Amino acid sequence: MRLALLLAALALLGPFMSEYGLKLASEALILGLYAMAFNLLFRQAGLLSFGQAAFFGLGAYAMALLTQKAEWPFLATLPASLLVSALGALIIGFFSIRLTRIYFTMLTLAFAQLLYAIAHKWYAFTGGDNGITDLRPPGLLGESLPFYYLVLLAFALAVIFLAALEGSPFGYALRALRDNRARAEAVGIDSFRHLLLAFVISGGLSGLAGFLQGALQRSVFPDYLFWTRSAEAILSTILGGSGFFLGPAVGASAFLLLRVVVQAKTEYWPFFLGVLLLLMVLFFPRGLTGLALGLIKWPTEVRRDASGG
Amino acid sequence: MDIGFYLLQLLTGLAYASTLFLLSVGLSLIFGAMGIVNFAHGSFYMLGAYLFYAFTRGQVEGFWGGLLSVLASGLVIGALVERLLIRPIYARPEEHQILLTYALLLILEDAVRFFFGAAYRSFPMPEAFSSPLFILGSPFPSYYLFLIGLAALFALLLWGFLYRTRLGVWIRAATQDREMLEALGVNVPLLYTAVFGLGIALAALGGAALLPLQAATPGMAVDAVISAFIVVVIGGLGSVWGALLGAVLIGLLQAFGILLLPEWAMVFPFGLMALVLLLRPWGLLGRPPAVRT
Amino acid sequence: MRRVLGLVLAVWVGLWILALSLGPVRAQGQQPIKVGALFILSGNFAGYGKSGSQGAQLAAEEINARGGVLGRPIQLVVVDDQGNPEVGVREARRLILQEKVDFLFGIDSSSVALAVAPLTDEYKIPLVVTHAATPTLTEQCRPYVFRTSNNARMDAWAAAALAATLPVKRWANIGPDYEFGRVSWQDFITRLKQLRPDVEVVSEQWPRFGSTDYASFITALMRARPEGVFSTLWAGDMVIFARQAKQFGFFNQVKYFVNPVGAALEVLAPLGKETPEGLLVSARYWFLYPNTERNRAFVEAYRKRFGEYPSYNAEEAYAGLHMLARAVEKAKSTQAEAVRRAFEADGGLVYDAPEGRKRMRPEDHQVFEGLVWGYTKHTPDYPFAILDRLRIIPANDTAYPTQCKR
Amino acid sequence: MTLLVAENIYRSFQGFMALAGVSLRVEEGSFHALVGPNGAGKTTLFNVITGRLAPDRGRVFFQGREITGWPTPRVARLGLAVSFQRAQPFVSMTLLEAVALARVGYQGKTFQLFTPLRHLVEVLEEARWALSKVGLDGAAQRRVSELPLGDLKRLDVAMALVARPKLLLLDEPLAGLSRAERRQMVEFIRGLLRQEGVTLLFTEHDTEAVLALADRITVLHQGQVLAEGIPEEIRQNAEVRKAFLGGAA
Repeated sequence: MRLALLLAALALLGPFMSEYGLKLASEALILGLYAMAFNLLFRQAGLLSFGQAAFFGLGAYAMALLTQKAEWPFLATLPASLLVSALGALIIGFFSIRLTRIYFTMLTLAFAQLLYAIAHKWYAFTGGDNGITDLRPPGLLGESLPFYYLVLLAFALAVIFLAALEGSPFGYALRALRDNRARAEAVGIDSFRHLLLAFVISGGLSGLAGFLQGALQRSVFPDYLFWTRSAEAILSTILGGSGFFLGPAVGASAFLLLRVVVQAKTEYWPFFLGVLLLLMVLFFPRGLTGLALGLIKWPTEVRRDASGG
Repeated sequence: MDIGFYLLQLLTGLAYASTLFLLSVGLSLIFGAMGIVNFAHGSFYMLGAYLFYAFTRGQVEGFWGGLLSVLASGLVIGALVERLLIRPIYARPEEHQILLTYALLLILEDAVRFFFGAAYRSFPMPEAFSSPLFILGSPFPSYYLFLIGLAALFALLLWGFLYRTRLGVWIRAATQDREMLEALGVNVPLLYTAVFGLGIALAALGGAALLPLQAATPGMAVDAVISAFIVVVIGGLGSVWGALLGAVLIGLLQAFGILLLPEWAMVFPFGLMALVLLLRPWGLLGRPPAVRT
Repeated sequence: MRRVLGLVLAVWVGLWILALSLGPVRAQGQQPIKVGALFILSGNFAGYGKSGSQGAQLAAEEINARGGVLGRPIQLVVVDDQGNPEVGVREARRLILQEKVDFLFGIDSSSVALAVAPLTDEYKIPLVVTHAATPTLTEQCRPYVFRTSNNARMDAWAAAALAATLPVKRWANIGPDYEFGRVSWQDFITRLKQLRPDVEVVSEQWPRFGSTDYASFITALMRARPEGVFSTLWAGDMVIFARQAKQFGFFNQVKYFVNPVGAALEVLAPLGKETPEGLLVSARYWFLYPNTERNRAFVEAYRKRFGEYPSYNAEEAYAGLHMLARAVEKAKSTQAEAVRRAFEADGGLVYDAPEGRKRMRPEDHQVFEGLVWGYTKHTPDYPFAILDRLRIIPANDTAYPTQCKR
Repeated sequence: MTLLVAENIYRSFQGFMALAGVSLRVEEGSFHALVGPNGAGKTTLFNVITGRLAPDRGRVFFQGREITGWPTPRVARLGLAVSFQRAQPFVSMTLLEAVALARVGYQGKTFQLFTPLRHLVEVLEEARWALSKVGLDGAAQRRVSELPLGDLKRLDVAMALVARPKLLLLDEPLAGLSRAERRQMVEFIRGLLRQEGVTLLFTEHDTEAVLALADRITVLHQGQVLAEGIPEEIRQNAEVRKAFLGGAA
């Protein structure tokens, strides 16, 4: 219920926001969706993936290449982006999921960097570091408000899907595997297939975020695949509080806003961002959401529900 | 078939390997002993380069003194960082360590740019190494031989330290069983401070030792940490010999790879890392994680 | 204590969300002409961005000192695009929509320039590029994108024109492995083969852009025994490569080392007295050329203001802003279409910059200018190497035909 | 009908021969105890049967079908449920959710992404049944992380029971329980399971409980079957006494 309230509020806020506010809000929602996709793997299945940029980039490049080279209409490339990034996740997941802990994290990083190098070097096909530009969606979706509603719709559908998934047998199976893999397998839950499906879903949603970001930015570059993009998903999730359902989305918008706000003020924005992250880790491990809930003292019932109890 | 050239290429490969080893051995030591994933490792490598420049003020006479002072200050800085920032989050899950060290990366990059400015800082070549050695007729810089020697020396010193001293035994034991160590009355927190300090000192020394051949740039930390991770993952997280093997493999891969496939120099390290992770995830010389019954 | 810290944090962030989303605050009083400048102010290339922003700042101060443009002062808003295309687009939008700038300006990285360029069509805000060198930007022939400095193809053609005069048949390349490095080599060698069909390529080396070890590449190059080496290594890469190559005696064996971006002060200053002599290098501007009153005045003003010699990036930004001011005065308006016509009118706007005459080609808004090359040489009165035996390549030798394709 | 057959199982760990040619037959409806000192190979045999460990040699059949080398989840879905010696709960869930998930797991229906678990009425009923059987139905909504050890053990058994298994494997069900809890568990096993017609294979040290519960006993010693038979035969068996009681009369 709280979710619907929030989405409705965001929808109503649309027309009142300035052009720049719409662009910022769209990007915040896109990065929020991207962080939520990461948290599906991280919180539900306990997998710390450092390669989400691979799927974010695949989704963006699928859209860019199909619209630029194959003249596909913009929205027609949406299913293609989801498919390509999900397929990428299937292949990378197939190899990575067998590994555990830091080795899984490192292999996903290696795969993402391999894709970055390929996008960077395959100049003829991807345009290399010149990237692919002029990706403004034609017609209505090229305007800020309609595009904001497209992003909000995508965000809403993804978040509702993730909320449903969390309460579904599949969501419980993932958490069972995370809590105790041996016990989960002993009750008939096949760890490889469940984790791989979670990896593919997370990959597809990250691809969706990449698709939207490419359209918002009007261009796609190898940077979409670089490891700092994967780090962004992790930072947003922890900043927002990975223990809370909407934590990553809160973290993503806070992370984006802080970068924009602090960067507008000083050339040494990384320093201030670093200090803030340091404070968060040391004093507010439960993230901004944990902090906010602590401050506002919501009735415990809501808090229990918020943490996907 | 000119043997001379291939020998030369081998030496350049080993030279690059020695720079990679000096950069990454500290990371492997810290992860091995403490299980800490230190994303700021490259920043301490950068800090070492800039501190070396500051201590010697770019004067070539300060070379040897500069190296020692960087090693010492690296130890102190490492110990302080461990004591103040890393200790509170031992019990915390992995991603908190990643976030904290990433925050350190951001802070250090800007601190260096604030104090040293954005220009590239380099250091003149000490005369002892200014004339190249001639190997089968082609010149090979003596400073590279110094680096290869330094890397080999450190590999031996670390090996001796880890396998032949009581402190070393404790450090290796810390990887397997921290509780057992505490049971034996070892002051583990102090041990961790020492290990982290040593790891950072090695990184700082690596940065300093490379300055005569390279240049300190404000953005070098991000690139260095990726190279360090690749070396350590290939060699095996936590194994000092693994870091050496990983460094040598990448060094030789670049030295000879560019003869066959000059186009693909950029992809070699990641390709090798992915291959190793697929075939032997815990690295060539790493130990498989304790199999959970 | 933790609660208070948290509360402060939350309120602070909330305030900003409100400020950003509800719209800009309108500056009152005489409407300044706002120019949003994007430069790289962090990371490996912060040096280039800093000198660029300083050059633009000096120009703005000069313009305002003489009463501004159309009676309105120029207000320069400098932001850090970090050389990242996404940040570039986000910051450009903030400048356009939030700061309500009239023009976008500067941009060091080619990928950022290509990412920001489409916004000029979308928001009808002209962009004056002063550093990014990708020829692709010129080929796009966008109505509101203007480049007041030469692009990489012109440098390559100039290098080829020079190389053709050298007694060299065996050529090799070592360049950074990305578009700038690749395209420059392609343009150079194709153009050189047209001028000297007898040349041959003996080796191509492609180190990763930003790599810190060139030993293996140097030995591989030296083995091929090239007489001439073309390179577009720049920034830290060039500094590191030069130092390592010197150790290998590379510069004794290779007679001619040709680098169109090697004469940047960001490279020569850190190398100082260690710069090998006899390198045939160029940059878009060399502060000791031309020996005119105009140039000496600029160098002196820049040095007095910032305590360092102006690098090519500083002069190009300085000249770019002045040229933009000239166009606005001619157009008598800051409106995009008027400014475009002003740039294109009567054969293209001409401006006498410290480095010499710049003429904007109307078809693709690319400035053509003479390029200065020289051989590095150490002298007692400068802490770094200066250019000796200057070779000037006139503008029409580098003016390749217009190729608009998008 | 013989429910489970383990034929000539060999399994070694870096040279140590945990199982050296062990064979076992479990008849349907029987209560079969697997006893022996620590390190005799009991848990290893369990792990081979449930698929956690593949045998070096030998074959395993369940309801006449060969399942040698099958992965644990696939074996579990055949209706062969196991409850571990060390209870390993799903800490992030409530008791009801944990048992309900186990039910869905055994049915192999965990790939449902859209229907909420709490809407699966049949599953929840089965879960409540299993919890009531182990006397935990009152605590259904409590969080697993707040349970004492004794209850965790019973929850673990409930998670096996909810499968309505054809064969239930209990690995030292009495380990770590107080005297009262042990008596309660023995009662539970004897009374309830008879009623449900469950076939039980269990390991246990407490010889008194084994003799009270089992209608067939297999004695393992250093990876080999020392003796097999009904409780009385085993009690008199000289070999068993020698091995267990150190040869004392």
